Amino acid sequence: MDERCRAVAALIFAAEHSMSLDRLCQLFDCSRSELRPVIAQLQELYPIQVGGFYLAEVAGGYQFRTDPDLAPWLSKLSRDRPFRFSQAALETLAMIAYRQPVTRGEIEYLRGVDSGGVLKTLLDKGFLRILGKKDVPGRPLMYGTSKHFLEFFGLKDLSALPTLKEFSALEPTLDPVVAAESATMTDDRPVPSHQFTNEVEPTTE
Amino acid sequence: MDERCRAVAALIFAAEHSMSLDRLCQLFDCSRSELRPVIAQLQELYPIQVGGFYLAEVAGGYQFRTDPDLAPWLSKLSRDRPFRFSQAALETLAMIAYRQPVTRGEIEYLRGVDSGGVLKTLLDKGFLRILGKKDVPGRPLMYGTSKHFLEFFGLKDLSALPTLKEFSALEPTLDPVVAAESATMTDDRPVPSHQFTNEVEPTTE
Amino acid sequence: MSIAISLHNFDGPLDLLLHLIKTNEMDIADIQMVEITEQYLSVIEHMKQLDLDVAGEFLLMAATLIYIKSKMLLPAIEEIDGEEDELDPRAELVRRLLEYQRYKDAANCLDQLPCLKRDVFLRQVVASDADGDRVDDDISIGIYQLASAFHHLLKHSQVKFVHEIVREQLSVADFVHKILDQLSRCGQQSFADLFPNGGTRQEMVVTFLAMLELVKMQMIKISQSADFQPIWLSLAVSSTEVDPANLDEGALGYG
Repeated sequence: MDERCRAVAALIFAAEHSMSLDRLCQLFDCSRSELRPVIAQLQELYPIQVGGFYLAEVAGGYQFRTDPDLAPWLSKLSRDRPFRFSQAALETLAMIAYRQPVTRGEIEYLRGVDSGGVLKTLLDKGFLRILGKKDVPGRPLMYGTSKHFLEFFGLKDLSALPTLKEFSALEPTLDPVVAAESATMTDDRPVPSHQFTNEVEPTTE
Repeated sequence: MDERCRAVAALIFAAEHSMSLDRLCQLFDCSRSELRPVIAQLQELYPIQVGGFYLAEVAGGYQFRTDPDLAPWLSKLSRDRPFRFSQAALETLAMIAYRQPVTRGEIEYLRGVDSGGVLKTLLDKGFLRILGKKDVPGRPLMYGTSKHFLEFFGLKDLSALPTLKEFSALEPTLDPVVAAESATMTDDRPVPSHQFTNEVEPTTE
Repeated sequence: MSIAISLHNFDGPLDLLLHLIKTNEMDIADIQMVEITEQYLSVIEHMKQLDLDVAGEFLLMAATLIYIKSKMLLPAIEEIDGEEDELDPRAELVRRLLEYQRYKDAANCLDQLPCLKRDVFLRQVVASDADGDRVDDDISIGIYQLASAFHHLLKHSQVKFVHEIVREQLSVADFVHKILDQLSRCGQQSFADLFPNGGTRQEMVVTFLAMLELVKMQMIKISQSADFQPIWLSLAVSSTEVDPANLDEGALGYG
């Protein structure tokens, strides 16, 4: 491999978080199209389930991670117990992941229970982001998932979320109130919910 | 490679410090002589100056390290790394965002520590702008947030910042700090405050 | 049906309802309202007997179930105003249950994804740059973190915020002189007149202190003709005996 290729591998290896293609382009002062083959070459060199860890595409970037099937071995390593979601937290997170941007009121209608505490926990753990305020009376805060959410679940982007067949089929039939609210959603929301890959930390010019 | 071999690689990769042979023996419940060939196999798989990083033997153990000759690229990474907020920077920025226009003295009064360095960093990074001089003895500079601040946080304008009341609504118990704080906010948005000291807690009369 | 159900095992009324529908092997689109309502209420009742807090949401759902049940028991009346699409009273509930079921499934899906630090591990970051303040861990900064920081700042601020008082230096001595002046001029004065309207609380306190000082020094007399009658102040010494020099702050002990 040429030096640039090795350097890309080393940078992804050394970086704290998943490394976006844009950031790599910036560091190497070259175009995306120049780097894409380099990434492809590295993915071939570091495939899953060969060398213990692999080059994964995660949260809008690239990252080395251990093979998931080795989890039993690795759990011996970490002293602290892995973070576990409560059922309530997981449900709430799922609703937000699939329906974002979504307000607390909408979540509570869907869950049938007060969700302030769960929301706060998820926000504190960095799984959620506030996407702005909804343009309806009361201007409630809108929530969405964060980059950390993608990294945590090893998702490339939101489109990589497992598709739920019936889920999408039945989605339009949410309660009329919420549906009406969604209809009045302004187009210029602060952050388009689907562009999560752009949420990577801003770079300094 | 067999699973144990991959697991050894993964453990060395994920470990906090270099991994000694003894520790590996302990984790895999086997003898050193059994593991030596595994290590040799991995050293072959991860040689120096091929894939960007390699399996190095260091201080009584094994560790993956980036190739030394790639150091210039890696220092570029740490040099050009995106601006990361320290807790001090975040606090100061938060305070300015919610309290603008605000002077350095007022910031330091609330934070209880010298804030000159943090202010300078935030100014350099373009998050702040100087709004003028306050009409009090000494004519201190007044700070506020910049347009870049809004862009960075994806805010349409300052009114899109969640009020502390909205923030604390996530917590089941409304704490007195916020109760007092909200009481001073007549409008449903962060209010630029000129009478800083009187606003934090209600007077006791 | 056994009622060995704890409400705490359920994430909410919808969760409990789904559980009951499943245990009864009912078709979610055709819920037997009488049966389900009965069972739901008995669970709630059971919890109440155990003196456990039954959250408001569970009671609200109970009310909804009873309402739907009663609506279904009523004969379908032809709407006079021609409103033909008489909806199944259960429709809204069924829709909510299905929706909820979907997110429960989605939650399971999420849980089965390889999670960081449970299934998948990253290279431990070697702390190479020890410069500057401790950086925030692995959370990209957003509006929430900003609001949170400000909240934290207010909550844990070391500075004690007290109402800033501009101390008015009201001197007891001044008020002693004022009272003596007034009494020298008009001989006697009612207690109430010492406190003119519009005086601040501080002024009132200082006036009262001044009066007590004068009594202590036996320079004034206080008299009252009967209970609840006006209290009168008068000079106990001739006005020429008053020596202002003895009456400064220091002498009065307020210095």
